[in-house]
Amino acid sequence: MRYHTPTSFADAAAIAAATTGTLRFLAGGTDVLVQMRAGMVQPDDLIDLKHIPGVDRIEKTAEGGWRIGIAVPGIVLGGHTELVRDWPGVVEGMNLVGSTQVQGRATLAGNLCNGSPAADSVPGLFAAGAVVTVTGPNGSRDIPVEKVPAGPGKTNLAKGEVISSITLPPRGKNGGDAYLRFIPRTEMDIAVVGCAVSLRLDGDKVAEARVALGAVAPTVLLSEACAKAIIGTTLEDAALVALAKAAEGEAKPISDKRGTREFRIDVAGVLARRAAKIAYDRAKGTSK
Amino acid sequence: MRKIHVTTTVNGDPVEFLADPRETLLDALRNHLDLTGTKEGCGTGDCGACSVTVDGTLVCSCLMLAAEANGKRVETIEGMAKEELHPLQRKFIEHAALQCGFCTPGILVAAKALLERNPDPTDTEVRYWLAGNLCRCTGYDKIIRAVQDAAAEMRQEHRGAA
Amino acid sequence: MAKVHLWASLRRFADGQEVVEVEAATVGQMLDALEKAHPGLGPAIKAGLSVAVDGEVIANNRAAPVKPDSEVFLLQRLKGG
Amino acid sequence: MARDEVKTGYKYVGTRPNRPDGLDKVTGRARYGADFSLPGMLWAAVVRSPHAHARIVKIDASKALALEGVKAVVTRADLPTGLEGEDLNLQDNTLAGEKALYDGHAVAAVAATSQLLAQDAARLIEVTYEVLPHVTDVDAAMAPGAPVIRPGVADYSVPEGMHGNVARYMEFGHGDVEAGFAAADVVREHTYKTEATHQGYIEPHAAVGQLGEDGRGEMWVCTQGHWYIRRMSAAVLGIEAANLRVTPSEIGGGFGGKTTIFMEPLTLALSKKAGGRPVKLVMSRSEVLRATGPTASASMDVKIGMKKDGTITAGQVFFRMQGGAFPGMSPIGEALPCAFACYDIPALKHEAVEVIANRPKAAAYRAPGSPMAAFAVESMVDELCRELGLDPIEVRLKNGAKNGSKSSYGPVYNVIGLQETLEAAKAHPNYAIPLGKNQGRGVASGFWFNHGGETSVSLAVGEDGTATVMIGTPDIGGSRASIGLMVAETLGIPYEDVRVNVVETGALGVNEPTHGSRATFASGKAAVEAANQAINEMCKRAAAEWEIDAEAVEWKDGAAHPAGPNAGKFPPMTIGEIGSKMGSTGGPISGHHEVTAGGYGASFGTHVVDVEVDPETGRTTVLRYLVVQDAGTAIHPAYVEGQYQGGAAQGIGWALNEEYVYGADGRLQNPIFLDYRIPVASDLPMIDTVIVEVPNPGHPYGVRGVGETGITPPLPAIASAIAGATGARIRSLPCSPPKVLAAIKALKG
Repeated sequence: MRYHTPTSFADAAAIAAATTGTLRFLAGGTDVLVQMRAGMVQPDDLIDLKHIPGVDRIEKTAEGGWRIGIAVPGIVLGGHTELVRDWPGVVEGMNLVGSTQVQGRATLAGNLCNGSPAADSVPGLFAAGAVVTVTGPNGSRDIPVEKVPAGPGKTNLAKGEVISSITLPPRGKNGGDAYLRFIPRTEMDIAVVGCAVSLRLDGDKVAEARVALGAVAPTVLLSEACAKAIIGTTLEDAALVALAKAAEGEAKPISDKRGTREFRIDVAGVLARRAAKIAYDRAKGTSK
Repeated sequence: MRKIHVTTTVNGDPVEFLADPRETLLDALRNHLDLTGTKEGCGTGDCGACSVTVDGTLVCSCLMLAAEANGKRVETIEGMAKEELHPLQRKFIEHAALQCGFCTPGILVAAKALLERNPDPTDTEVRYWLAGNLCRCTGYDKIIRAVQDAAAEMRQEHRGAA
Repeated sequence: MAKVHLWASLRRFADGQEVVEVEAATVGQMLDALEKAHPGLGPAIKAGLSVAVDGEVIANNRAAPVKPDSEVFLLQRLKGG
Repeated sequence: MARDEVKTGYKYVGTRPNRPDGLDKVTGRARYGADFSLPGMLWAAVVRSPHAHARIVKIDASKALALEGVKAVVTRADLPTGLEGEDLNLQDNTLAGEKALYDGHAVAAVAATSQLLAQDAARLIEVTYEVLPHVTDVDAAMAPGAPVIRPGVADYSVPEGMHGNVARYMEFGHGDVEAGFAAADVVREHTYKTEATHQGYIEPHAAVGQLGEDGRGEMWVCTQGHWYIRRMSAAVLGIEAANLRVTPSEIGGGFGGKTTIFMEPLTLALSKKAGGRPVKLVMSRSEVLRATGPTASASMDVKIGMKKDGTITAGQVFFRMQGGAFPGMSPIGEALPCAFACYDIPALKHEAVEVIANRPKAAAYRAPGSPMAAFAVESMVDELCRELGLDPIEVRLKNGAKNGSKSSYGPVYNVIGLQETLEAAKAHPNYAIPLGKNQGRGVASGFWFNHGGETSVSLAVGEDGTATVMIGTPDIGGSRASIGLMVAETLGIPYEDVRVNVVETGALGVNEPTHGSRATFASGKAAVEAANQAINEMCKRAAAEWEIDAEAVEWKDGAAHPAGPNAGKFPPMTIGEIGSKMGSTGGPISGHHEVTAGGYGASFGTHVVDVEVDPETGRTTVLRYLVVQDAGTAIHPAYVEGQYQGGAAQGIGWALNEEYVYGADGRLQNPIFLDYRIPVASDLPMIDTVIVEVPNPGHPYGVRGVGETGITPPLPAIASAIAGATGARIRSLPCSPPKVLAAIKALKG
């Protein structure tokens, strides 16, 4: 295995484009090293992105959003007061990935590129409408985050392409987001179901909403049906019932060692309701 | 396979070694530096027995390549006691917070990192911070008590010093 | 004579008897006498047995004493974790 | 030194001093299995079957051996033939013969100059398999048409006409069960299932072995019993046990799983092939989960009759247990006698079969068999209590075994403490705390026989008046401390003046492992005898010095005293004075004791747990947990509490989330701590403990052994608490959220 430490994304993309064998990028490493250890992947080339200047930074964009470097670990996201104030749901999703130790290494970009439908940080990014900057041999382009995952373990990035930053839009006024997941223990499990809700209020009414479901389909799902169920409502009981029904309808999960199909469908509805209420309260400013 | 020359600091000592690019920091600590106090329980970041700090951040050394440690500051269980035992180490013995002792180095390193960030944690905060450190012997009860007793003593000392 | 209680699925090797009386001063003598009287019990004894003599479980000690009025129960060889 | 409230008036027994190995274990200095290395050492890796059942057609290691730095490959062809019985089972499990019998079964091993190189080489060993039909579930293995995994495996006990996968059969009981059921007001009958779990010690198996051309070898290994490792490894390799010296490392947990061999002999076989270079082999976690440990899975029919006043009139069980692809490994012989051990019931019938399936060779796990049996029987007792509106502790007090009760497995109990644990649980404040919405309380009792076994201990008096004790039972949870306390008490010298060392096979007679809750009981008992022998000798030396009869000398407070009015007036002669002069008074003073220790006393416990269940997700939170258990005498109460808490935590894991999940392909789906979900710190509350002390008359300090009983009650107690919280009874462990939610939904219709 060749271990590369490029100092620019252009160099990283060039190295990646030139490889012929198995290639992996290394950001936090919390997935790649596990796969290597298990013998699932024996990379010929490993490109460590952490030597590229700026990858460990969180910056406010000119528009008032946040640009997050690809090597910013969960523990740093969680410690960033302003970011947490704007996007608590995104951060809490990331902070649910693994243990305290894993939080010292794991990154949003890595969690996204691992391509797991159960990735805890991804529904929050979907709901937030995050934009991903991708750098390849022919330069950089911005794509909506929901265009990245292609299926379990797969992304839509082309050969030689690498995520170079993730940008969250400006939160603006009267907005709130939340992420909830279901796991059998209190910590350390992969999500059996996850749900993120981001919404904006106009008075007591939901004016805008984005709802994302995790672990109920081959990729994280952005659900328009769920969003529709609560837009224009005050999240009264009927709206919550409609939201749960919509989430159950959107969920197309499999049965596996972590949960049955039926269970995942039920819990998708439960989590959608619960996450929406938290997001609503946050938008109202009645909870953190 | 070409090896990588790694220069780093472990428990304050400058060290260098040659690592296979696939070797983890845990492998390097144990097999190149003879620091076997850091344990491997799973190799997948699920048990925390390999906990160390790198530039002050708590990590699983099994989830980091040895090559990534180049130029970093690594702290392991072997560096925890200075002239005297760290209060956590002493309280773990006094409270019988270890049975087999295999998870103990990782838990001590993790608990120390917690108390440096939060000198007065609640039991729940201690439990969630240590959720990535599996212990199969104790049921965690005596571990939580030992961490809290050490924290109380450290707060007392801190006040005494101030 | 010590009374040796056989577990139910052993009885078919001892002419259906539930209790076999044997002359023995030790667990070893008791097992030898049992096998002599009922050769069909040989495989069970060879596979390893624990016994309880007057309430005390003896995992594996042929020298343990058996009294003339002892009540003995045969048990499968016990393992511990 | 803080003293606990004990009735005995001991000076050291019952105190909580620091354990002697504590310092090494908090500083990282303690050396565990993987922490040994030797000059010139090679590393090994194992090739494992990816199939649940397959004929091994061909093994081609040529590509691996062609790698520079690869020194040896071993396959079954390198092991001797002609083994029988359990030795053959052990050999079959060390390396597969004609067939691989489970996913993860070792097929070949390779040694190379580095761990990575050995792993690379293992990937290059090409094994050709012919896949065979498999079965992994215990009930499926008993179904008509199930593939017969090991034809001819049944032993003498199996009657004609049983399924070809049945390896052993057992039946016992007493009284007339049909009459008993007829006399009951309510008779209920259900099937309960428990899935296999793993001991889950955090330290993977590890060994360094060295074996020369002369057939002499050494091994450094993490194990609960190094004499077992020696005997079993020698048998598998066809070498003389006496030529093998085995040194136990510190051990990172065992719980029964490290009482036998798995890959250890491979280090020796590879070493011999590599010209005697030492070979180190450390299992990965997935190897540990796929190929070591687990306990049996069980399917259990239970029928119990109860009168309206709570009197149990009869009980009947039929257990089916699979312990993997090897006969003799399921704990039917323990599960059956444990099933009703907590009760005094006039009519009982027990039956069990051991079933062969394509799973790893089961190993002992903390009170083997007892947790499953308790889940079945204690769950059903709770169901009857709820149906009849009876208090579960009162029903157990009414039917529970007492001194003089005839046990469910035959013999009469002499001195036992079940009733005392029930009374203490009833009186505990936890039992009176009001429950909220979605909350429930579960109660269950549990039992373990405890064990004595082959034990050899020696003790040497030091010239400075200290004592060094050599024991052969590895210290897993503080037994050095408890044995040190008993020796200090016996010799009358400070605890700090007693050193307890766990020594290698060359330094003592044979010892059984630290298993069956026997270390503090049996090594302790032998250490006390060894100390008494040294005391006798010290009294003789004092008598000679004083020129009086040895019988006229008595030992107290660490010194020889003239006893009685005729002995003369001499100032006491301390152990330090005797020790400093022993070279000139007859030579070194030591004591030793060898025994197959009897006199062990059964241990009973009662647990009370409160849970809250999320009715929308089926997730269970343990709110509070109480363990009450009879220790006999708690030598070091902190480590007794630790055993209670640790046992409870393992039982909670088994009840809620731990399980072996096999796919349709017969492969283990969750061989990783991410998905084999043992409790983490945030899952558990503080675990309250009450140590009941009904001293065991068979031990000089009344010890019963405390390690195992604690894992038994949590399985039924948790399921019963969930039933209380939701109305839904889970009869198949684990009570995982999908199962609980489905049961809640089924209730709602």
